[in-house]
Amino acid sequence: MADIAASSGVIGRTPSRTAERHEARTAWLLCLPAIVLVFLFILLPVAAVIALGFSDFELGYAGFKFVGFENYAELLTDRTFQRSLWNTMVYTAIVTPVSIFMALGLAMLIETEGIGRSFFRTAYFLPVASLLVAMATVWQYLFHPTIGPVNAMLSQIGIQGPNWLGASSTVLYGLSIIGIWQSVGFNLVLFLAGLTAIPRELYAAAEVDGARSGWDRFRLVTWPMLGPTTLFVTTISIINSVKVFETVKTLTEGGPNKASEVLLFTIYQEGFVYLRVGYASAMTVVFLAILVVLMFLQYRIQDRQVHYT
Amino acid sequence: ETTLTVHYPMPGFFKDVMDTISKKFMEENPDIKIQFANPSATYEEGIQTIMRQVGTPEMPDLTFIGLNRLRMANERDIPVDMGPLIAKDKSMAEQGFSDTILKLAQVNGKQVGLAFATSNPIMYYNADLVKAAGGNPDNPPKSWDEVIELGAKIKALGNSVDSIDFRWQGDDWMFSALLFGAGGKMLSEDESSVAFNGLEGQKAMTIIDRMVKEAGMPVFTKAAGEQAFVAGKVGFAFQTTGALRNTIKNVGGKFDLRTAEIPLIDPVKGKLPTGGNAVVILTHDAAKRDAAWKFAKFAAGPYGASVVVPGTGYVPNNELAAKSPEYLGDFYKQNPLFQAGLKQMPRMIPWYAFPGANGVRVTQTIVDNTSRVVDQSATPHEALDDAADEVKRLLPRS
Amino acid sequence: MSALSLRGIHKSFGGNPILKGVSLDAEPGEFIALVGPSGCGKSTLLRILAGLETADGGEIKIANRDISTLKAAERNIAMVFQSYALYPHLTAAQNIAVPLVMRRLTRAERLPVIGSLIPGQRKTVADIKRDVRSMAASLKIDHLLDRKPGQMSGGQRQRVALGRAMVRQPAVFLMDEPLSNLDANLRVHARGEIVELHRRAGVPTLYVTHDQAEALSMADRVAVMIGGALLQLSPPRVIYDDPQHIEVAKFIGQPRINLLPSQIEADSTVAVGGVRSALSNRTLSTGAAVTLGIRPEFVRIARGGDGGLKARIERVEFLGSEIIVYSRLDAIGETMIAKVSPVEGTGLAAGMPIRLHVAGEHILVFGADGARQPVMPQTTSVARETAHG
Amino acid sequence: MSALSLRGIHKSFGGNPILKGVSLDAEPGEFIALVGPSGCGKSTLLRILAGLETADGGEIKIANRDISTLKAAERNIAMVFQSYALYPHLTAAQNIAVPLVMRRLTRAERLPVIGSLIPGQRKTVADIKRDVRSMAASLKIDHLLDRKPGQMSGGQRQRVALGRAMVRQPAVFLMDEPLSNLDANLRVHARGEIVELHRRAGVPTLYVTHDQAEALSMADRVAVMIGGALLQLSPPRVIYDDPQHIEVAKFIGQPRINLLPSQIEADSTVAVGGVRSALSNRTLSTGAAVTLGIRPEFVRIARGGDGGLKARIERVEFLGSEIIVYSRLDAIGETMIAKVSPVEGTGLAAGMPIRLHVAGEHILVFGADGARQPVMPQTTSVARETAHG
Amino acid sequence: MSANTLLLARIVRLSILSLGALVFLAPYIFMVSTAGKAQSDIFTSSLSLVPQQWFHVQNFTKALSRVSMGNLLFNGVIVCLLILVIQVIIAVPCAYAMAKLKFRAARAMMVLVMLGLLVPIHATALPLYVAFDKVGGLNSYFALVAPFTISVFGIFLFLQFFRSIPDDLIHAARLDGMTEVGIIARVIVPNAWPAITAFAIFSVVAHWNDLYWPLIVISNQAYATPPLGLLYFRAAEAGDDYGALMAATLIITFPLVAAFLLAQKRFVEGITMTGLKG
Ligand SMILES: Nc1ncnc2c1ncn2[C@@H]1O[C@H](COP(=O)(O)OP(=O)(O)OP(=O)(O)O)[C@@H](O)[C@H]1O
Ligand SMILES: Nc1ncnc2c1ncn2[C@@H]1O[C@H](COP(=O)(O)OP(=O)(O)OP(=O)(O)O)[C@@H](O)[C@H]1O
Ligand SMILES: O=P(O)(O)OC[C@H](O)CO
Ligand SMILES: [Mg+2]
Ligand SMILES: [Mg+2]
Repeated sequence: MADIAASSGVIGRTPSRTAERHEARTAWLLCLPAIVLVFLFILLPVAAVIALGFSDFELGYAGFKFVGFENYAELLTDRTFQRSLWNTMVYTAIVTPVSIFMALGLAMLIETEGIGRSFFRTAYFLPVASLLVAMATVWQYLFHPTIGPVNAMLSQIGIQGPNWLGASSTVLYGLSIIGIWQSVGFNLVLFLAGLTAIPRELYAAAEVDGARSGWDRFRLVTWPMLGPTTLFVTTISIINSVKVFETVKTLTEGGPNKASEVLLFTIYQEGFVYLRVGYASAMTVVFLAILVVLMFLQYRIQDRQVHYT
Repeated sequence: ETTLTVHYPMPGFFKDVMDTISKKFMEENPDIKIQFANPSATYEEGIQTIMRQVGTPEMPDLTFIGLNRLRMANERDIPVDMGPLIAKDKSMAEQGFSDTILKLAQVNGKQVGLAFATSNPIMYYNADLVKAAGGNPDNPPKSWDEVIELGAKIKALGNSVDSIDFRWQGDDWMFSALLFGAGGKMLSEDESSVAFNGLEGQKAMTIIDRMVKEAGMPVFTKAAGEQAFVAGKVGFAFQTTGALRNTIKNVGGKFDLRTAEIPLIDPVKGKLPTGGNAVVILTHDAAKRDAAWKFAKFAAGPYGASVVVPGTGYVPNNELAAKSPEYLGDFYKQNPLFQAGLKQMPRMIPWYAFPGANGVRVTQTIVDNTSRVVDQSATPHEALDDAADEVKRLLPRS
Repeated sequence: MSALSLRGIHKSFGGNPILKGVSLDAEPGEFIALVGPSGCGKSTLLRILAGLETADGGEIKIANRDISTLKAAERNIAMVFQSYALYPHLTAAQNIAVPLVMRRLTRAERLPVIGSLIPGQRKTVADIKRDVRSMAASLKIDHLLDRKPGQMSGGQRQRVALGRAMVRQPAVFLMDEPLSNLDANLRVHARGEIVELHRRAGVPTLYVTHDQAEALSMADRVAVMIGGALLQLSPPRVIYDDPQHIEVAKFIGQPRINLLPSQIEADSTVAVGGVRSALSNRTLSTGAAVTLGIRPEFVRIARGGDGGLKARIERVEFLGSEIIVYSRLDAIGETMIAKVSPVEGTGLAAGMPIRLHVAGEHILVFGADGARQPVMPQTTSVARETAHG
Repeated sequence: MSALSLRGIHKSFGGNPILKGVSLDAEPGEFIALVGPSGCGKSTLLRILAGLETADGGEIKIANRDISTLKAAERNIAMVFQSYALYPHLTAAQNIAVPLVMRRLTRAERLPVIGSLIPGQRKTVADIKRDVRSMAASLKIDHLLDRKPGQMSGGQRQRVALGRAMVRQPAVFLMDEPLSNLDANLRVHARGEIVELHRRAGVPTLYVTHDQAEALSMADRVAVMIGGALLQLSPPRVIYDDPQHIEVAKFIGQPRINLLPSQIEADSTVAVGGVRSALSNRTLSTGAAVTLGIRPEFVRIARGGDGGLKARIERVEFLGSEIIVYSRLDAIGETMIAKVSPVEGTGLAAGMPIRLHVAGEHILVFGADGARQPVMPQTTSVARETAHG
Repeated sequence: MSANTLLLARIVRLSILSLGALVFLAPYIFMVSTAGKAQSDIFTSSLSLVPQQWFHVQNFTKALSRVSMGNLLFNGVIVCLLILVIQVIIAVPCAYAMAKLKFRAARAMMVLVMLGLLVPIHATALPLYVAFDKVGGLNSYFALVAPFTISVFGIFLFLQFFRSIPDDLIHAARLDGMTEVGIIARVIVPNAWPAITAFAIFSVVAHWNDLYWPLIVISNQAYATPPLGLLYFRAAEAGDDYGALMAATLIITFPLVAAFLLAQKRFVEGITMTGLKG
C-alpha cells in the first residue's frame, strides 16, 4: 500500500521539455534538405528580385544603379499594370471555382460509375499532359470565329458565336475556358486521390443513418472528409490561375488592346521584351505581396475548418 | 580548325536553310566547323537569349537578329562592327552587296550586320473569291480604294466569307507599310518629334478604318487571319512575302492563290519597310571573327539567298542572286507568285526602329492603338493622337 | 408472421464461404442475441441485413416484405458498428443527431442557412436537440456532447455510436458488440438502457456480443453461430441447459463445460465418476464413442473420502464472487473445471489431491457427430465404484 | 528496487485535468491490471508511459532508469492499442513481424533486395517467420496470416494487434483492452497465452481491461483508477474482499455490491438485517452516516420464515451457471442484488415476497468520505429482530 | 422501382461523363486528325476530321527525322526521373515532420512553402540563370534538374495527406522500434501511395512538358528535352508545319499518357484505414 500515493505530484524537471526537444530536433533534421533547397532556389532568387526591384537594371546592359522606390512610384500610375491586375482577378474568379467544382463533380461521377473508369480518368486528365505549344494552335483553330468548330456548333443551334480570342469583350472568357480545360484534370486527380482516404465504413454508417441520396452522403461524409483535399485544391487552383501565362503568351499576346493582359504576362513583357528587368522585378514583388496576403487569409480561414484530429 | 557556334530563330522556317548553307560552307571551308546552338522560336526570344548570354561562355559566335531589333542590340553594344571588315574586303559589290542592301542592317551608319533574309509586304488574294465578287483576278486592284470596294463585294458573298485580313497585329510593320507607302515617316528626321500622326499617318490609319467600316474587316488574331485566308474564307491578305511558301503549302489546291504588289497611298513617293533578319557577329575573338565574317558573307551572299528565297518567300538580299540565272533567275520565271515581292524591291527602305530604351514599347503602343481602330473603339484620329502622345512620353528626352 | 426473417443467407469472400445458409426468424419485438466465435460471420450477417454487403444468396424479409433489393438507407435499420464508424468531423451531439436530421428534416430544411427559414424547421431542430440530449444523458455522455470523436476515450466513442443507433425508431435494431469497451458498471447500466429502449420500441433486435452474461440476461432467444451456420436458436435457459450440439455447449458457459470422452455401455448407458445415465433413445450402439459434458458448477470438490473422480488441483483462479478450480483427472489426464463459492474454495491450492463429484442429473451426452443424445430423466443411478470414470 | 515506477504523473487536455498525480510501482515480472470507468484516463496513462504523449509533470522509471526523456522508440515498450493501430498496408504476418524485423535485422539487412544478399540475413528472416507463425498459432490466427486488416473481423484484428505486441521481448508490456472483442472461449485461451508469455518474459505488465474476471484472474495486483487518481493497488483478493474505498467496492464485483445507508449506533456498531458489527476504531461518532456494503453472493434468499430483510423480487436474471435476483427492500425501498445458484434460484419470480439474509462477517462499512472503516473480527452478532434493517 | 431509377441514374451519369470526355478530348481529336493531314488539308471551310489523303506516314516520318527524337525522349526521361526521385526524397520527410512532429518552426515552414508556391519560375529565372552561369553549370542535366529538386507543391500536397493518417499508426510504429525515417519509409509512404502517385504524375507531366526553363539553360542540343524539339516545327510566319507539329506532339505526349494509364490505378486504389477502430 506504500506504493500508492494520491499525492498531488512531484513536479520535478519537466520530462516533456526534453522529449519535445528531441522531437523538434528530428523534425529539423527531416526538414533540413528541403530548407536548404528552398533557400537556394527560392529565397535567394526572390531576394535578388527584390533587390533588382530597386534598380534600373536592363537586360543587355552590364551595369545598373539603385533608384530607390522609383519603380514602385511608376507602378502606381501604370495603367497596364492595373489593367492586368483586374484581368487576372477576373480570370481567377472564373477559373478557380469552375474548375474545382467541375473536378469534384467529375471525380464523384467517375468513382460511382463502374464502366470506363480508366478511360474517363485519362480523358479528363489529358489536358494536363498537353504541350501548350501545340495546343495553342489547336485552340486557336477551335475558337476561330469563322472556320472554328466551336462557332460552327453554336450556329447549328442558332447562336452567332463570338469572336472568342479576337474581341476584347470575350477574350478573357475564351482564355478562361482553356484555363478550365487545363486545370480540371489536375484537380480531378487530386480529388480522386483524396476520395481514397475516406474510410468506407463512414459511407456504411451514413447509409444506415438514412442518407438516402447521393447528395446526402456527399454532404454528410464526402464533402467534410475531403476538406483537406479541397483546401489544397483551392489553394493550388488560385495560385495556378493567378500565374496564368502560357496561354496568353501563345494565343493572344495580351491583346487585343490589353484586354487579356495578365500579371505574369505584363511582367514578362516588361522584363524580357521591353527589357526593363528592374521595373519588372518591382512588379513581381508587388505581385508576390498581394498573393501572399491573399493566400494566407484563404488558408487560415479554411484550415481551421478541415482538420479533425 | 575553327568551330563557330551559330544561333538562329524560327527553326521551322530556317532549319533546312541553315543546314544546307552550313553544309555547303563547310565543304568550301574545311578548316571551319559550324555547329548550331539551340534555336529560338521567334526573333523576340532569340534576342532575349542572346542578351542573357552576353558575357557568358554560352554566347554563340553568330546570330540572326530581326531587322527592327538591330538598333536595340547596338545600343547594348552587342554586335561586332562590320565596318572594318567591309573596309578590308574590296569586292563587296561584286559579291552582290550593294549599298542599298548594306544599309538595311546599319544603325546610325554603323554596319551591325548583313541582311540575310529580307521581305516586303505584298498582297495575297483569293482569285476564286475575287471572281465570284465580279472582279478580274488577272487584273488585281492597284489602289486601296479598289481593294476596299472589291472587299466589300466579297464580304457580301456571305457564307461567312470575310473581305480583308490586314496583318496589323504583332508589330508596327504593316502600319509602316501604309505610312511609308503614303510617303510618311515615323519620327522627324532628327528623331526628336513624332511624325506618324501627320497627314500621311492619318491617311494610313483611315485606310484601316475603311477596311473595317466599308469592307467589314473583322478583328482577327494573327493566327486566325492566316487560317481563315488559307481556308479560302478571306478575299485579300496583306502581309510579308516571307510567308509565301507556307501559305502556298497551306492553301494547296483549295483555291487559286495569287499575289500582287501592295497598293501604295502615294504610288510615286511611296516606300515599303523591309522585314527579315540580319546575320550578326558576336564573337570578339580575333581568330574566330575572321571565320565568322566568312560565314556571314556566305550566308548573306548569293548562295545563301538562293537557298532562302525558294524555301520561304523572302526576296533576295543580294543583287547578284536576284539577277544571275546561276542562282535565282529561272526560279522567278517558274514561280510567278514570288514576283510580287521581287518587283517591290526598289521601294524597300529599312524597317524603322525607334531610339532609346523604350523602342520596343513604342511599337506595342502603335499596335494597341491600331487595334482600337480595328475594333472601332476609336477613330483614326483619336488613335493616332493617343499613340503620338504616348510615344512622345516614351522617346528619350534630349 | 415473423417481424424479421432470414432464409438461407449465403456469403463468400474471395471463394471462402463465410455464411453457409443462415436462416432465422424473429417475432415482433423479439430480442435475439447472436453469439459465436470471433470470425464466424456475425458482423457479416448484420451487414448483409443492413444492406451494406450483398448476400450471394438467400432472402431477407422485414414484416413479410422482401427488402433484399432495397438500399441500406431505405431499409430503416439502426446499427451500431463494431468499429463505431463515427463521423470524425462532427461532435458527439451532431453524430447522434444525424439519423434524426436525415429523417425528420426535409432536404430543403437541411440546407445550411435557407433551411432555418422554413417554417417549422426550428421546432424540429429543437426537438432533435432535445432527443439527442436525453439520449446522451441516458448513456452518461452528456458532458461530452461538444467533443469530436478524436477527443474521446474508446468507451466514450462506443457510447456515442450506441446513442446514434438508439436515438431513432427503426424497423430493426442491429448492434455489433455495442458495449465491448465499457466497464462493468457502465455496461450493466447501458444494458438496462438498451433493454428498456427495446421494450418501448418493440422492434426486433439482433445483438452481437461476446459477453455471455449480456447474451443470456438480455435476450429472448440466443442464436449460436459457429463456422457460418446457426447451430441453435433458443431461449437462454434452453441454450445453456439443453444445448443441442456439443459446439453450443462448448461455446456457452463460462468457465467452459467439462468434456469427457466415454463409450456407450450395455443397456445404452454411460457412466462417469460412479454416476450412470441411460440414454432415452437407442440409436447409438454399445461401444460407440460419446462425449459427456458436465458444467463446472455441477462439479463438487471433496478433499477426501470415497467415490467420485480422483484428481489433483492444477490451478485455482479467483474471480471475486467465485473460485474456479482446474484439476487433472488421475485416470485419464483430462482437465476438469469446477466452479465453487469462495467459502467452499478456501484452502484449495495447486497440487492438492481431491475427488470430484458430478451431479448425475446434469450430465449432457453428445454423440460422435456432436449431436445431443437425450438422457432418460430419473434414470441416473449412483453406484459406489472406485474412483475412476 | 522496482521494475517500473511512476511518480506523480499529471496530464490535462485543454485545461481538463485527466490524470491527477498517478504513482505506481511494479515489481520485476509483476502483472498489474489497470481498471476503472470509461474515460478515467487509463489509455492516457499507458500512452504517457509509452512516450506517445508527454505528461505535464511526473517521473517515469524503468529498472530505476529515468526514461522520461527517452523517445518512444527507445523505451523498448510493447503496447497493444485500444484502437489496434494495425498497419493497413501489411498482411497479418507482416504486421506481427514488424517489431522483430526492426530489432533483429540491421538497417542494411532490411533493404529490399540487397538485404537478402547479406550473409545471415536469410536465417534471421526465417527465424522471424517461424516466430510469427508460432505466435499466430497460439492466438489461433495462423490461417489469416496473408490477409490484410481490411479483410479481417474485429476479433481477428485485435488478435493480430496482440500478436504484434507479444511477439517480442520488451522491457514493459502495455495492453489496452486487448481481448475486448474476443468471445469467451478465445478470451480464456488468450488470457492463458498472455499469462504464459508474461511468466516466461518476466517483465512488468500493465494491463487495462473492463473484464473483471480478466483483471482478477490474471493480475498479481489490480490498480483501480477512478477520476484520474489511483484509489487502490492491491492483490485481487484484497481488492475484492478488502476494498479501501467505497468507489473501489462499487467498481469491482459483478453484479455490483449492495450499498445500504446506515448510521453508527451506540458502541460504534452498525446493524443490518439483524446482523450487527462493531467498528474496530472509534473515529466515527454515534449517529454518523455510513454506507454498508454487502456483496450479492453473501445475500441469501429465504422464501419465508423470520429474520433478515423483507423484500419483494423485482427481476430474476439468468446467467447460465448462476441466477441474479433483484429485489426491493420493503423498509427503505433500496434495491438489493443477490446471486444464487441455479438450484437455489429455481422457482423465484418477479413479485414474490422474500426475506434476505446477509452474512454478517462480510459486511463492509464505509464512512461518509468513502473510506473504509475496519470492523472488528468476530464481533458480528446476530440478533433476532423484526425484519428491517 | 429502384432497379429502374438505378438504370436511369446510370444512363444520365454515363451521358454526362461521355459528353464531358468528348469536350475535353476535342483538342486531341483535332490533333490526331491533323497529324494525318497534308498541310493544305488542315484549314478548310469544311469541318472534316478525316483526312482527304492519308498523310500519317509523311508527318510522322518528318517528326522523327527532322529532330533526333530518340535523344530528346532520352533526355526527357532522365531529367524527369531525376527530378521526381529527388523531389520525393526531399519533400516526403519534410512534409512528414510538418504534419506529424511538433516543432516550433512548423509555422515558419508553412510560410516558406506557401511563398514557394507563389513564386513563379518566370520571376526568378534570371537570378537563377546568373547563378548557374557563375558556377559553370549551364548546359547540363544539373542545370535542368537542380532548381526543381525542391517541390514546395509536393511538400504541400503530402502535408495534407499525411495529416489524415491516424496518429496511432505512427505511435505503433515508434513502439515497434522504427526510427522516424523508418516510419516514413515503412508506414507513411505505403499508406500515402495515392498522394505520391498523384504527385509523380504532376511532376513528370510538368517537367516533361516544360519549355521555359530548358530554353533558358540549354543551348547545347545534346541536352535538349522534348519540347525543345517541337521548336523545329514552328514558324512564326504563316503558321507552323501543323501536320508534323501534331505528329511530333503526339509522339512526345504518348509516353505521358502511357505512364498515366499505368499510374492511375494506384492513386484510386486507396488503402482504407481499416487497421483502426474508432
Ligand atoms: N485529445 C483529447 N482532447 C481532449 N480530451 C481528451 C483527449 N483524449 C482523451 N481525452 C479525454 O481524456 C479522458 C481520458 O481518456 P482515456 O482515453 O485515457 O480514457 P480511458 O480510461 O482509456 O477510457 P476507455 O475505457 O473508455 O478507453 C476522457 O474523458 C477523454 O474524453
Ligand atoms: N473483405 C473481406 N475479405 C476476406 N475475408 C473477409 C472480409 N471481411 C471479413 N472476412 C472474413 O469473414 C469472416 C467473418 O467476418 P465477420 O467480421 O463477420 O466476423 P465476426 O463474426 O463479426 O467476428 P468478430 O467477433 O471477430 O467481430 C472472418 O473470418 C473474416 O476474416
Ligand atoms: O517575318 P518578316 O521577317 O518578314 O517580318 C515581317 C513582320 O514581322 C510582320 O509583322
Ligand atoms: Mg464482428
Ligand atoms: Mg481507453
